[in-house]
Amino acid sequence: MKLVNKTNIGWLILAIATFLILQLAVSTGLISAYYEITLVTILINVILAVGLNLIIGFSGQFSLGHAGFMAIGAYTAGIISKYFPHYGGLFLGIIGGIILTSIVALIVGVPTLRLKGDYLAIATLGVAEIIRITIVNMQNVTNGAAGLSGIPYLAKWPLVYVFAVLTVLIVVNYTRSSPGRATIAIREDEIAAESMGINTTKYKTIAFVLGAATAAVGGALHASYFSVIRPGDFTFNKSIDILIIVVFGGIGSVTGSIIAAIVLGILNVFLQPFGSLRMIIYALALIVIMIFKPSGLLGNKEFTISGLLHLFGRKSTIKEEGKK
Amino acid sequence: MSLLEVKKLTKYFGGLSAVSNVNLELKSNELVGLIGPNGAGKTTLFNLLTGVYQPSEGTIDIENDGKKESVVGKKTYTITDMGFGRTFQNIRLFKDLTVLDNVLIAMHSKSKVGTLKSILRLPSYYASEEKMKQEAIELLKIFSLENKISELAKNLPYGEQRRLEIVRALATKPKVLFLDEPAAGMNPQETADLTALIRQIQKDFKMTILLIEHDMSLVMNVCERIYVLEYGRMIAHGTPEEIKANDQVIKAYLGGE
Amino acid sequence: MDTFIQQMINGLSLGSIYALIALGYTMVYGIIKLINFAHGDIYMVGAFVGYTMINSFGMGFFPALVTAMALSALLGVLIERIAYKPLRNATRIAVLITAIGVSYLLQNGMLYFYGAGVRAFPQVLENKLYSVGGIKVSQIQLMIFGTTFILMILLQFIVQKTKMGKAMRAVSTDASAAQLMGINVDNTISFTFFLGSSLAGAAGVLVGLYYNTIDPMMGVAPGLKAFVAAVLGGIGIIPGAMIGGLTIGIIETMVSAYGNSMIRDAVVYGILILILIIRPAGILGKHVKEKV
Amino acid sequence: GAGGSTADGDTIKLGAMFEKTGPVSAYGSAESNGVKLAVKEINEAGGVLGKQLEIVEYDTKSDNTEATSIATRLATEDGVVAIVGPATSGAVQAATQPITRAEVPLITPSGTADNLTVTESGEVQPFVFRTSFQDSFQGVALANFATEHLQSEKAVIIGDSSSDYAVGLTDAFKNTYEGEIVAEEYFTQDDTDFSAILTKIQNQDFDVIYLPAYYEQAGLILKQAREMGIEQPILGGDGFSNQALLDLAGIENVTDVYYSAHFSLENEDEQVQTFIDNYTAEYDTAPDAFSALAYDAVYLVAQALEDGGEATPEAVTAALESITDFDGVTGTFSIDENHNPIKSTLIIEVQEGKEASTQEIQP
Amino acid sequence: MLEVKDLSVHYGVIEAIRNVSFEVNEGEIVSLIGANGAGKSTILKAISGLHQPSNGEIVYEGTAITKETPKKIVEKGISQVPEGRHIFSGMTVMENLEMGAFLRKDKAEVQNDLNNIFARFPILKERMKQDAATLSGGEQQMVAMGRALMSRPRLLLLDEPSMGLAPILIKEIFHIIEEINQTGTTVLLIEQNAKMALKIANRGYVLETGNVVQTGTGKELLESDVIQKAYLGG
Ligand SMILES: Nc1ncnc2c1ncn2[C@@H]1O[C@H](COP(=O)(O)OP(=O)(O)OP(=O)(O)O)[C@@H](O)[C@H]1O
Ligand SMILES: Nc1ncnc2c1ncn2[C@@H]1O[C@H](COP(=O)(O)OP(=O)(O)OP(=O)(O)O)[C@@H](O)[C@H]1O
Ligand SMILES: [Mg+2]
Ligand SMILES: [Mg+2]
Repeated sequence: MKLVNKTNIGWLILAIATFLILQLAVSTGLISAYYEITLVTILINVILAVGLNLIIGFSGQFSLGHAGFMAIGAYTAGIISKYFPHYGGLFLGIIGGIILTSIVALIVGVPTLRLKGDYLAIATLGVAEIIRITIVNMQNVTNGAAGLSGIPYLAKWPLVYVFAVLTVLIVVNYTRSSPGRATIAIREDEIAAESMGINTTKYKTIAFVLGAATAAVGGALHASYFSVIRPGDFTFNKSIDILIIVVFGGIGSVTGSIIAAIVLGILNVFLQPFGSLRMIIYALALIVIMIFKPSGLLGNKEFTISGLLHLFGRKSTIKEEGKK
Repeated sequence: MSLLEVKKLTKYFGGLSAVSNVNLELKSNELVGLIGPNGAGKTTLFNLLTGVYQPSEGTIDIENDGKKESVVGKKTYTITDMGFGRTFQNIRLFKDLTVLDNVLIAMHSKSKVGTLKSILRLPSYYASEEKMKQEAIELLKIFSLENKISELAKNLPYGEQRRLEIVRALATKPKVLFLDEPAAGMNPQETADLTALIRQIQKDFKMTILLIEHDMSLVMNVCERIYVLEYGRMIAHGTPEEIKANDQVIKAYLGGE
Repeated sequence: MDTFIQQMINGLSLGSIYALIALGYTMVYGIIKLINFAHGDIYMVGAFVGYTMINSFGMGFFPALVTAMALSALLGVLIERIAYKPLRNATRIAVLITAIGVSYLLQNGMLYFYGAGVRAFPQVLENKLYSVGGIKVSQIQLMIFGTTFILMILLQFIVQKTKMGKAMRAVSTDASAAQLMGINVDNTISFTFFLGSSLAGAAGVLVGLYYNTIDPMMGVAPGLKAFVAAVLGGIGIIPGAMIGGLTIGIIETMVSAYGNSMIRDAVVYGILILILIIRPAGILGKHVKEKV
Repeated sequence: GAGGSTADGDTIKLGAMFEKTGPVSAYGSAESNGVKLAVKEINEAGGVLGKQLEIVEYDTKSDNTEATSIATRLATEDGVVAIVGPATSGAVQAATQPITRAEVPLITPSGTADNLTVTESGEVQPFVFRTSFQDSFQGVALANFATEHLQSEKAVIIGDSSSDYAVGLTDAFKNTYEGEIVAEEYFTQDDTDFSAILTKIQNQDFDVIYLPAYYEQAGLILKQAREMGIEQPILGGDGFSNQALLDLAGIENVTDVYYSAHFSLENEDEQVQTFIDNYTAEYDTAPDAFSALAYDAVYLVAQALEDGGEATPEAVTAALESITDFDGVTGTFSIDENHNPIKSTLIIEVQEGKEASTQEIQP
Repeated sequence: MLEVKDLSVHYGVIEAIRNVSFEVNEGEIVSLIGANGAGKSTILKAISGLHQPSNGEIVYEGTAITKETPKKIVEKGISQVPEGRHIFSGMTVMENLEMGAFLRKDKAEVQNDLNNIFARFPILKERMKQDAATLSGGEQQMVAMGRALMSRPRLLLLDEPSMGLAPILIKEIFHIIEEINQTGTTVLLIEQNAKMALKIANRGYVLETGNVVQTGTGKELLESDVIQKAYLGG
């Protein structure tokens, strides 16, 4: 009925247009090998951040364990695609990663999601650490601390782009649906949500598992694109990196996460030449940005095309007033 | 048989018995008041009925298709599904969401929209979404909130927030509606409007309502029967006239003129 | 049996280090509900101040300790004023990110100025070893345990009984109502940071001395452990931080001693999660159901 | 690509990528220092091929994804003739694919995993070289030393489970050691308290402790073990090779300690002494194995430039493959067909903090 | 005693009140009434220094306190019972009451006042050791009232003190307000329950969307038609 409505078409065109522009830029060499890495890093970060935003921003559950789920996805895809070094193997790996991660997320989610706030944060942090240590110890399968190398490079950037778009689509569709609203209600007021007939455990778990599954996708693509993974890539710091993107973009704003991933990706390019000073600059930037924009770039609002028009409209009126 | 039957309900908080040995009964399509001094246990009773707290002792049964079902031990959302709707003494709207979303959320559990269907955006999803929206707007119209559907709940004036709470509770399609001090913080004029509204919804929705309120102009006007709690115990029960004349109630609650 | 007792002592002394850091952590945490990720780094700065005072200024141990506490306290207050105060009305998670920023800044600032290498902390106190029937305890171990215990009692007293402590608690639950009581919210929060950071500074010097090693990243792991300990004991509960810290120390030691040291951290986190599932508000936390 | 374009400029660009911040920044920073010193010396001596060397350096934040990005940037954007770094095996692996695609050689000073230069399937990575010996060589050498010189029959392994370096050394040792391994204990990089595992092994019967670890933890373990009264000899790898080991452990505790090393501060060799003096003058601290290996890596590139006669990555790669008898501070070596240096290791015995003897073990 | 001149307060870009002026004389009970959102609570916040006004002046006993910190204002003897109670959760009833006397140094007198409050609200004595967060709504209101009295204010600002109270207690509260007033405390009272408020008030001001629209003695206002219709429910 409304499958072909204006908004959907608008976003579809935007997604395809972006792809074509990127394609053009890559084929003309405008995006060199180096900027392609930046592009892919941004796209993977989009996948990871949007997934984490679903957990933190929409269901309101404070998870610090995203890196753990990412690791499961990365290792599953890495191992399987080393066995079957072709696209079939990669997809098998991604699907395997999603399934495995979802199972783990379900097992840990059901008992821990009744914890509140920072207690949940600690529990999820613990889960991620347990996952990582398990990987270190499964020497035969995962090659332990030395990690896997020589993973076939199959996830070329267009594939990563497609997955990023799919992830965003799934998360946005979910959040803008009745179950999604139920999930958001839990964030707003758990007791009231329950009194409205919402099975809070169920929807918290759905958001958690869905978020974890997207982390697995991000991890799998990471493994395939970079060819090398080690347990050390999936520490607490990685979870923090993703959390920073989510908060920086605006908690509960999918477009915010996308923009933040892009901004931070580009910032990184600019900061690289600063050597060891760069982390100092980055830290200062983080502090200053949060002080001046504590709710993130977009707050909990979404960037919309109509909103953009509105913004320009308003700006021009301000100008006119200024003239008077 | 009555719609709701509460027997020997007791709740301890540590050594304090906030509700003790309470019996209460609601029939279909009744409007009943629950009054009592501050701290008497009225809100606690609501919390027990809706599964927010678990009773220490006693039974709570609801009639469902001619069968008696116990709600004790059930989760709040199950109890809501079984037909108990409520509002909160301290307003608990989803503050950062729009008025419409507040109502839609309350309709979710009865709408049975699946997660997968929503993600895949099948055509049937759009149909059910549209239907829910229409229903929600219908409800909001009754409370004259239809012009505010895209306002954030927190930006509504106090009185409208109270009304939205009631709409939200109604959206869960309850058999019994528990209202906890709906007129608190309203001025006499607003209270009078609310009184009319409560009467109307009870008539239109053929609903059973249990009402906690300290504003006697509201309680005495709309309630057919009134229960009085004091120190967790039911000290009186009767028509508004009987209650107004009850010495014990006057002494503990109403105060002499 | 002897080994068991020795391991118990090992666990207690490791745990009391976690506890020592966790005390300041949990207090700040309890008052302004901020996971102050920079706490571990203030601890690191404290250690470096102590190091510099002894090495470059030839101070004795106690003057160095006091200087480290004072400078750390000052640093804590400064951080609060500059980085956290503008975010009083922001979401907790936004402040958390700022705290991470401060943490990165301290780490990398020290890295920049002091270099990344480890330094040996000057061994200014003679470390006597007491040995009773084959069981060994060192003087510094006793000192750390004692300090932790005394500080816990002192902090608990300050927070529960003194006027400042009551002001701190009032600010933590409702800052605007606290203002109506005549409490200066800014000063109270600054005081909280002053106290918490001075404890971190003391911990830095003591632990630096005990393990004889300091480096700019030394705060990261204990900071995280202290956070875990604070949560495990019950957020904001001062004796909880002590119990949480000791619990983690003992579990870690026991897993290494009687299990597999390879999976030590996994077991620690596993037990932690189990404890939280059984006691969702931490060991000492009361799971108060919100009054509806 | 843009790789070879520097030949026309007035300087020759040399890429450097190190872990200068983050968890392993101590090693990366030391290597960065070694590189800078070498380049300074070379330039003061007139440069290479008549041109000055220019370092283009980035920090990998101890993050492997960042390493990929930076390796690509150096190889494709900055037009360097060769890259020196990074310090850890993981980062080297992360950098391998981009530099291979861009065909720019990379010389890692301390990436020791066996599979860096030769893949698991036995193919040589055409553009990856190193100046350090590999884990297997060192582990084997240490295992043999334990049996032959220490006459040990029962060993305890205390390893760093979070570092692949330690894992590599452990594996090689376990595969070679002829005696019995009575216990294996592990810690992680963040640990400072080792009392639990030390108390545990104290009651066991063994005659050597094999300690594959970096000096930060090794120093603390030495201290804690000796203070606890564990007196058996302790055997470690080149990770011990830093002055800080003595400071951390306390001189009296570094007794009966043996470790394999690339170079010794006591080495009388003039070249080594000059290096030590210059390094100390520049950075106010004695060099360690990391800085020495990185220093050699730069001189290796310089020699390859001279040998190849052309400042292009192709020429440098080709020249690197055929370098023989390179005379560095970490020994004289040639590069073999697997891109590894053929060099001997020194096993240094330390008593009371002093080098008591050194022994050279040939590969 | 208190003079509010041309007060305007903004929340961001929203103007909550505009050019409001009124005064409270020593010993009076003055009542502010007005519909929801009229800006009554905002005025109290401005007086207590919790929210800086964008324009206008607040003069207390001859000196301007417009820019003073809340602490200074409390020290000068102005105390507030805020809307929505704002009791300190996690602290016992007793500790909450003690917080009211935060700035006082006269320990014996404080103890005395504490006893007076327990005498007024006996239920609080029973709940002395209970976490104030778990009190019923009405009990919390009593704590908030008691807490404000513990500072021995000279000017007491009350924001809807009867909200959520049982009828008998409402009477009691108004009785207490009168009593407090008689013992020398000046009272500025905000109430939805305009009828009762105006009954005990010497004077009253009617606020409508940020403006004072009517003023007079309590009695005059009670009898005025407009007021009858709009605020007293006919
Ligand atoms: N979670 C709890 N823990 C401890 N005591 C509680 C808890 N909830 C309620 N109480 C106590 O139970 C008693 C009844 O409280 P309740 O909120 O039910 O009163 P109420 O009748 O609704 O009063 P009001 O009219 O003032 O809202 C009060 O004395 C309160 O202190
Ligand atoms: N913190 C705030 N941020 C933005 N707007 C606010 C804030 N507080 C109050 N307002 C707005 O200022 C106006 C006046 O609010 P105020 O609370 O002073 O009204 P009131 O007369 O006390 O109403 P009530 O009878 O509901 O207590 C209202 O429109 C309200 O929405
Ligand atoms: Mg109540
Ligand atoms: Mg108000």
